[in-house]
Amino acid sequence: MNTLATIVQIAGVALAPLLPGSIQALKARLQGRRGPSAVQPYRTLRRLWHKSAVDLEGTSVIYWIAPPLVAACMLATLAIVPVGGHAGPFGLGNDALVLVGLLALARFALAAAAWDTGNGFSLMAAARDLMISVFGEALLVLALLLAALPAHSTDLRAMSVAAAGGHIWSAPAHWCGALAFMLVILLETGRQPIDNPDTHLELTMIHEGPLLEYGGRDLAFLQWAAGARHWVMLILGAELFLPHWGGFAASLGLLLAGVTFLCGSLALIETTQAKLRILRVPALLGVGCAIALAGAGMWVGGVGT
Amino acid sequence: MTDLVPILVVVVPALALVGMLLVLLARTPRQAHLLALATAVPTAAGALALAATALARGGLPALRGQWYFLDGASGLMLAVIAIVGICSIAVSPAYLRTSGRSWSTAARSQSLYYAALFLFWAALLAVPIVGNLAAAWLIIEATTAASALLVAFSGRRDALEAGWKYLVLTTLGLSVALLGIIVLAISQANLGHHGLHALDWHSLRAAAHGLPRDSTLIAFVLLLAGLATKIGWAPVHNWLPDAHSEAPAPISALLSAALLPSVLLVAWRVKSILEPSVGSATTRGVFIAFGLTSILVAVPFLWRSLPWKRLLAYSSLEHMGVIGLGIGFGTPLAIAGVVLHVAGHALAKALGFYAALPLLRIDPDAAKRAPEGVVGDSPSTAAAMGVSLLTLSGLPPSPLFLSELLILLGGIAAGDALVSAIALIALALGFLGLLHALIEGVVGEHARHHRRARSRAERPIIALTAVLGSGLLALTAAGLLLPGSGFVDTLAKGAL
Amino acid sequence: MNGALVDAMLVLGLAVIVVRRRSVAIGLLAAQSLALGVGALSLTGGRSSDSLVASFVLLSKAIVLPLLLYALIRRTREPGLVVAAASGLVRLACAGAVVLCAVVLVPSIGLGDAHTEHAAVALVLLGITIVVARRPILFQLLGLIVAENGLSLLAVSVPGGLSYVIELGALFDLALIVTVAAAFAHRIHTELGTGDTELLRGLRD
Amino acid sequence: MTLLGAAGLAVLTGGDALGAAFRSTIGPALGLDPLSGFFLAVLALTAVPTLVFARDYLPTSPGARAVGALTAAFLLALVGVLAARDVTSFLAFWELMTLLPAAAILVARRDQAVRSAVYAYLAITHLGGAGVWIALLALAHHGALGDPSALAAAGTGAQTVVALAALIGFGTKAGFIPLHAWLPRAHPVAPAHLSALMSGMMIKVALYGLIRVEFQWIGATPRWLGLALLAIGLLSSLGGVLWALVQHELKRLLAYHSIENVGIIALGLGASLLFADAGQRTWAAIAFAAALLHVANHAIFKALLFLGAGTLERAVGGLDLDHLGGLLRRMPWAGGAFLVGSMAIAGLPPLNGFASEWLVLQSLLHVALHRPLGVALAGAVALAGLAMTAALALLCFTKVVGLVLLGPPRRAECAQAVDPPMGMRAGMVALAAMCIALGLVPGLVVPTLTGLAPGVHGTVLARHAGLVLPGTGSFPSLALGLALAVLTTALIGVRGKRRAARSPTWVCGQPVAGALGWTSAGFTKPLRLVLEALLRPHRAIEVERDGGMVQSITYTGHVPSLLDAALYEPAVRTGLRAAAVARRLQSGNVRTYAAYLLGLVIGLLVLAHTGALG
Repeated sequence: MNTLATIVQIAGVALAPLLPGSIQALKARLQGRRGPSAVQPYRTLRRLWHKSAVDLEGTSVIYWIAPPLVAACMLATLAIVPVGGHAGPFGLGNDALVLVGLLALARFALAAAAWDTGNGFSLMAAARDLMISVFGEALLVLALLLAALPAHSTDLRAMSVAAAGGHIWSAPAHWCGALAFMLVILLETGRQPIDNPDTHLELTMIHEGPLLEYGGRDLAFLQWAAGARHWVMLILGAELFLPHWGGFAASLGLLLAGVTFLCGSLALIETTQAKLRILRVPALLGVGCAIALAGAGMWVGGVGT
Repeated sequence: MTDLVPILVVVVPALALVGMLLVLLARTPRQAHLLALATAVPTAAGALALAATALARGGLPALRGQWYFLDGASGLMLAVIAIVGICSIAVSPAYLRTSGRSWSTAARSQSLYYAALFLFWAALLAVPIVGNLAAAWLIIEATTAASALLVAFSGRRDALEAGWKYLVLTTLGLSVALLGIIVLAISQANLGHHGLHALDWHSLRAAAHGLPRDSTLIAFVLLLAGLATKIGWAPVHNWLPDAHSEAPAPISALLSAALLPSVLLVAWRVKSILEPSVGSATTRGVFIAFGLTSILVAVPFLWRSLPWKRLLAYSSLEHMGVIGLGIGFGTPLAIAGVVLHVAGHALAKALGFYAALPLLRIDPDAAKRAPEGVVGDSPSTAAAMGVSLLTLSGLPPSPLFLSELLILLGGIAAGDALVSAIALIALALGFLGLLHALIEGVVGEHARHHRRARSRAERPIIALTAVLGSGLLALTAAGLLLPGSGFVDTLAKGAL
Repeated sequence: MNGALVDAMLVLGLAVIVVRRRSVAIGLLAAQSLALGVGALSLTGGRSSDSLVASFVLLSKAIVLPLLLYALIRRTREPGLVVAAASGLVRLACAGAVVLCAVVLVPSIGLGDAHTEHAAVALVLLGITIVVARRPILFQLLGLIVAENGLSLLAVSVPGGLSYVIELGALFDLALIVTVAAAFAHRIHTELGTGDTELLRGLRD
Repeated sequence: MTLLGAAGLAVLTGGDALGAAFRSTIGPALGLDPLSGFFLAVLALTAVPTLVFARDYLPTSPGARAVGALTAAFLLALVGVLAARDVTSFLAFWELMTLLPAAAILVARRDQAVRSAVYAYLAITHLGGAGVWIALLALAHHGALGDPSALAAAGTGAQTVVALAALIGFGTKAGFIPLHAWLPRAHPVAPAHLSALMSGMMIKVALYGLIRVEFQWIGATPRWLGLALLAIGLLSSLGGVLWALVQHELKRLLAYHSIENVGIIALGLGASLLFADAGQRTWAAIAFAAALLHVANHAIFKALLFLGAGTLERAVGGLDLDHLGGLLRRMPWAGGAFLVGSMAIAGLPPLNGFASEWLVLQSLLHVALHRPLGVALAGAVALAGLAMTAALALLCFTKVVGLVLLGPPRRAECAQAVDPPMGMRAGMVALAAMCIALGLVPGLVVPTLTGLAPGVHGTVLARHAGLVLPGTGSFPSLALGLALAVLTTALIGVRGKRRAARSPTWVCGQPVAGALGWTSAGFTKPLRLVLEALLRPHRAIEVERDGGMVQSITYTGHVPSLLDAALYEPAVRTGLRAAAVARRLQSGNVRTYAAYLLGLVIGLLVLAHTGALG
C-alpha cells in the first residue's frame, strides 16, 4: 500500500491546483454566481507557462532563485506529508517540525525576493505575512503538539494513526486541536477572514503581494506553490483532525471526503465571514494558542482519556 | 644568622636614629639626601637580613630575647617596612624639589623632613620586633609625633588641618589603648607579675589562662578600640583619608603601607595572647566586625570621583578591613591570605603614592580634583597608576586576587560563609569606584590643560613600576606556596 | 589614693569642660595635675623608689606643661571668645553622663578601690568629651592632657606601681605629643588668626 | 590555537580525560575532559577563521599591535577557563577573560561612548561575577569540584545557594535577561574580530561554567532549576529577538541576537534537567546535546555575522541599517557568506541553525508530552515561545538581508563597495562552509554530544548523517538539503532562459526614487503596532511648513530598552544617592570624629557589660 500512497503523493503535484480552483467555484456557487470552473487554475498556469518571465533592474540572485526554491520547498513538503497514514520512500522523513522549517524557508525566499525588488507593495505584504506568521507558527506548533500527544511522536504517520478511530473524540483536547488547526489552515491558505485571495488592491494583499513583480513561469511556480500549500494543509487537517478508521483504502476514501469537506467549509467561511482588520489577526491567533494550550493541559491532566 | 639577631634587632633601629642625627648635620639639601641614602641602605639591609632570618625559620618557634620578639609576622612586616622605607627615601628629593613653602627655610626644612622621616622609620622598624606590649605602645605613640609633623610638612592650611586631626584622634585613641594596657598590668600585678616584663608578649601569653575574664575583656576592648584608631578601622578611620591625601607622597606611602599594618600586627598579637582568657568567639567577633565595617564604609567613598591620593587612602581603609577580616577568620587559609595581602597591598599602595609625584608635576590641580586621562600626558605615570589600581582591585595576576580568594575561602572554612559573601559583594561594589578611576582617570581623555612630562623626569617612576610590578608578580608566585606551609600554620595557631 | 584628691581631679576635669577663658582652664588643669602629683607622692610611702621618681616627674610636669600652654596663649591672641559649641550646662550634662557611663559600665578591674578605677576611666573618657565639646584648639589640647592625667592616676595606683619605665615613657611620649600639638596650635593660629577648629573643615567628602 | 582545537577534538572523541582531574585545592592545575574538549574544539573552530580574518583586518586599525596581543591573551584566558581544574586558576582566568577584551577595546578606541560602554560592561559582569565566586568558593570548601556527591552531602541548603549563585554569576556573563544589560553595550563598540570572539565564545564559556556547576557539581539537580532555566530561556530568547528587531544599528542588533540564542541554549538545558528529573536518560541526553549543538552553531554563525559586520563597516563606513543595501551584487564573497550566516541564525533548513533549533523544539515538545501537568504546560509554553522566537528571528534577518544585501544601494559608498582582501574573505567563507556542513550532517556530531551528558556512558544514539531520534519522524538533513538543491536546479532548468527586457520595479508608474525605499522601521511597523503595549516605542514627526507648503518631514523613532529604564537606572540612582548620604560620615569636623571614638568606646563597654561579647 506504500506504493499506492506514493502514487497519491505524486498525484498531489498535479492535483494541488485543483483545490483552490474548486474552492473558488464552490464559493461562487454559494454566492449565487456562475464563477470560473474548478480547473481554472490549470488554465492560468498554461497561460503563464507560455509568457516570458519579467527581469527587474538592480535585482540579484535572490530574485532569480526565489520562485524555483519556493516550489522546491513545497515539493519537499508534499513528499513529507503522508496520505492515509502511509508515505512513499522519499527518504525525507515524515517529521512535523521539519514541515514547519520548510514552510519558513519558502516564506523567507518570498520576502527576500520582495526586498530584492524593493517594491513597496510587495514589502508591505511580506512584512504583514511575516508578522502574522510569528503568531501563526506558534499556533501551528501547538496544534501539531496536540496531534502528537496521543501518538507520543512527531512522526506524521504515527500521528495520523493515533488520530484514527472514534475514542479519540472523547478527549476535549482533540476538539481543541481541530479548532486550532482550522485557524492554521485559514492562515496558511490565505483565506478570509485573515487574507483575501481575490483582492486586486495591492494595499490589502498579504500572500499575493510578493508575487506582484513576477511573471511567466516564475509566477506559474508561485501559483502552483500556493495550490500545493492548500493541498498540504488540507491533507494534514483531514489526516490529523478529521475522523478516519479502518484499513488503508477506507482511510484514503475518508481522506478524500475530509478534503472535500474542508474545501466546502473554507468556501462557506469565505462567503459568510468578512475580512478581519490586519491588527486583529494576532488576537485571533492568540485565542487559538490559548485554546491549544488548554487542550494540552486537559490531555496531560487526563481529562477524557 | 640566628646568633646575629640580638645584635641586629638593636642595630637596625639605632642605625635609623643615627641617620636622623646625620641629616640634621647636613648643610645643603643635596648633602642631606646623600647622607639619608647612605644610612638608609645599611638600615634596610639589616632589616631585610632580620626579615630573611625570621621568614627562613618557617614553622619553628619565634626567636625572643629580653627585649625583642621575632616571628614570621615580624619578619614580614620588617621586610615591608624596609622596602617601602628605602623607596620613600629614594623618591623624597622628587617631592622636596616641588614642595612649596614649609615650616622654616627651605634648606633647614629639608633636613628636618629627613630627620622626622628617619625617626618615623626607626619607630616603625622597632614596632614589629619589640617584645613587650607597653614598649610597642610607646613606639607607636612615638610614630604619631613624628608622622604628624611630616603630614603637615608642606605647611599648607589643609595639611595643618589633616595633621591636627591625625594628632588629636590617634592620641586620644592611643590613650584609650594605654588604659587597656594598664588594666592588663593591674591584673598581672594581682597575679604577682610585677614590673615591665609582666607585659612581655610571652609572659602575657603564659599568664593568659590565669587572667580574670572580666577585666581582661575590658582591657581587650579598650586596646582594640584604641588601636583601631591608629589602624584606621571604621568608624574611627576619619583621620586616614585626610592625612594620606595631605601628607607628602613618600610619607603617605609609609603611612599606608607600613604604619597601618604594623599597628594591625600589634592588635593581632593582642588578640592571640588574650584569646585564651577572653574566648576566641569574642576576639574573632570583634575583628570580623571591625573588618566588615571598614569594607562597607569604604564603598560609598570609593564611588565618589576622588583626588588620586584620597582614593588610595580609602582603598587603604578597605584593605585594612580585608586584613582584619582575615585575622578574624583565623583559619590557616585566611592567615595565608593575610600574609600575602599585607605584602601585596604594601607594594601596590606604595607604587600608587609614588605615582602621585609625577602626576602632581604634570597636573598640579590633581591634588584637589580627580585625575583625567593621564595616559595622554605621561604614559609611564599612567602605567604606574594602572598597575597599582589593578592590583588594589584584586584582579589576577595580582597577589591581592589570590589573597582575597584565600581569605574568603578561609572565611567559609571558618563557618562564616555569610560574612564572606557580604565582604565579597562589598569588594565588588568597591571595585566599581576603582574601575571608574582607572577608566576615566588613567585612560580617559583630559579636558584640562596639562604640562607634558619630560622624558627624563619619567625615569624614576618607570624604574619603580618595573621593580615593584615584578615584585608583585613574584609575590603571586610565592603566594601559591603559602597555604599549608608550616610558616602559616604557626601563625594561624597564634603561637607567640 | 586619697578619695578626696580623686574627686577633686574629677571635678577639675568637669570644670575644664565648662569654663570659657583659656587661662582659667589652664589653671584648672595645673591644679588637677598638682593633685595627681600629690596623690602619687602620698602613695610612695613604703614602695620602691620608682614610684617616687614617677611622682616627682608628675609634679614637675604639673608645673611645666601649664607654663608651656600659658606661653602658647600669650603668643596666640584670640580676637574674641570662640563661639561655644553648646551652652555650659549642656556640656556639663554631657560630661556628667559620660562619667556616669564609666561608673556604671566598668567592672572591677582588680585595683583595690573601685573609686579610683572609675575616676581614672572617667577622666580618660572626659578627655575625649572635652575634645568633642570644645571648639577652641587649646581646649582640645587640654582634653589630651586630662585623659593623660587619668591614665597616670590609674598607673600610679597599681599595686607595686607600674614599672617606671612605662610611666616615664608614657610621660615622655605625651609630653612630646603635647609640644608637637602646641606647635601645631601655634601654626594654626598664625594660619587662621583664631584657634577655632570649626574653621578646620576644609577636608571632607 | 589549531593545536589546542585538535587536542580538544581528540579528547572529545577519545572521551577520556586528559591532564589533571578536578580538585578543590588552591594549587593551580590544568587538564581537559570531553566537555572542555568540546568547548575547546568550538573555540578553535571559531577562533582560527577569526584570526585569519584579523590578519588582514587589524593592520589598518589604530593600536593594531597591542590589540593583536590582547586578543591572543584573551584567547589564552578562554582556553584557561576551559582547562582550569582548580578554583584558583578557574577564577583567575575567569577574571582575565572579563578584563582583557575590555582592555583591547579601550586600546582600539577611547572616546566617551566607548568608555562608558566598557565601564558598564566591566561593572555589571564583575558584580555578577560575585555569584561565580560565591558558588565556586562554596564548592571548593565542600570539596565538590568534580565530586557531585560532596555537595549533596552538604545538604539542600548549600545546594540551593550554589545553584542560585552560579545561575546569577554565569548568567550575567552569558547575557540572560534580565542580567544582559552590558551585552548590547559592549559588543558593538569592540573591533569586529573581538566582537566575534566575545559574542561567539566568551558567553559560551560562561555557559560552560553554568553546565559544570548545575549539571555536574551540585549533585542531584532540583526540579525548580529546570523550570527556572526554561523561564529564563523563554524570557531571553523572546526578549532578545524582540529588541533585536527594533534596532537600527547592525552590531547592536547582532548583540541582542546573542541574547536570543543564549536563551535557546538555556531552553535546551532546562529541558534536559527536567528529563533527568523525570528519569528519562535518553531524552535528557538528547536535550543536552541539542543545547551543545546550538552552542557550537551559534558560536560559528555569530562569529561569521560579526566578521561580516566588520567587513561591511570597513567597506561602506557606518552600519546604520537604513543606509546600506545592494551589497550582495557588489561584494559577492562577503555578502554571500553574510547571507548564509543570516539564514543559519534565522533557523532555516538545511543550515546548522535549523538542525539545533529542531532538536531543541523536539526536546521541548517531548517535555510537554509527559506528566506532571505543570512541567508539561511549561514545556508547551516554551515550545510555542520558541516557535515565535524562530519566526521573529526570520522576520528580523529577512529585514537585515534585505536592507544590507539586497535592493538598490541606499548610499553612495555602497555603490562603490568591493570585496575585502583575501584573509578577511577566507575567514568568513570558512565559517560559512561550517554553517552549511553542520547543517547537512549534524547527525555525525550529535551522538558524541549526547555522550557528554551527565550520567550517560557511551552514546544513546546511532550515528547517521541526519538526525534520527526516537519519537520523531526523523530529520534526514543531508537528503533534504540535496533534495532542495536538486529540485531547485531542476526547476530553474525547466524555467528556461526566456526573459523580457529589463524593466524598473512597479511603483504605480512613478519613477523609482530612493525616498520610496522601504526602511527598517517600516518593515517592522506591523509588529511594533501589534506589540505597542510591550515595546513602548517613541516616535516624533516634524513637519516643516512654509506658507502652507510642506517643505520637509523628518521622522525619528526608537524603542527604549524596557529593563534599563525599569531596573538598572533606578537601582543606580538610589545607590548613588545612598552613597552620598553615607558620605556625610566624613563631616570634616574633628569634634564629630572624636565623638565617634567616644561612641565606639562606650558602645564596646556596653557590649562587654551586657555580656553580648560572650
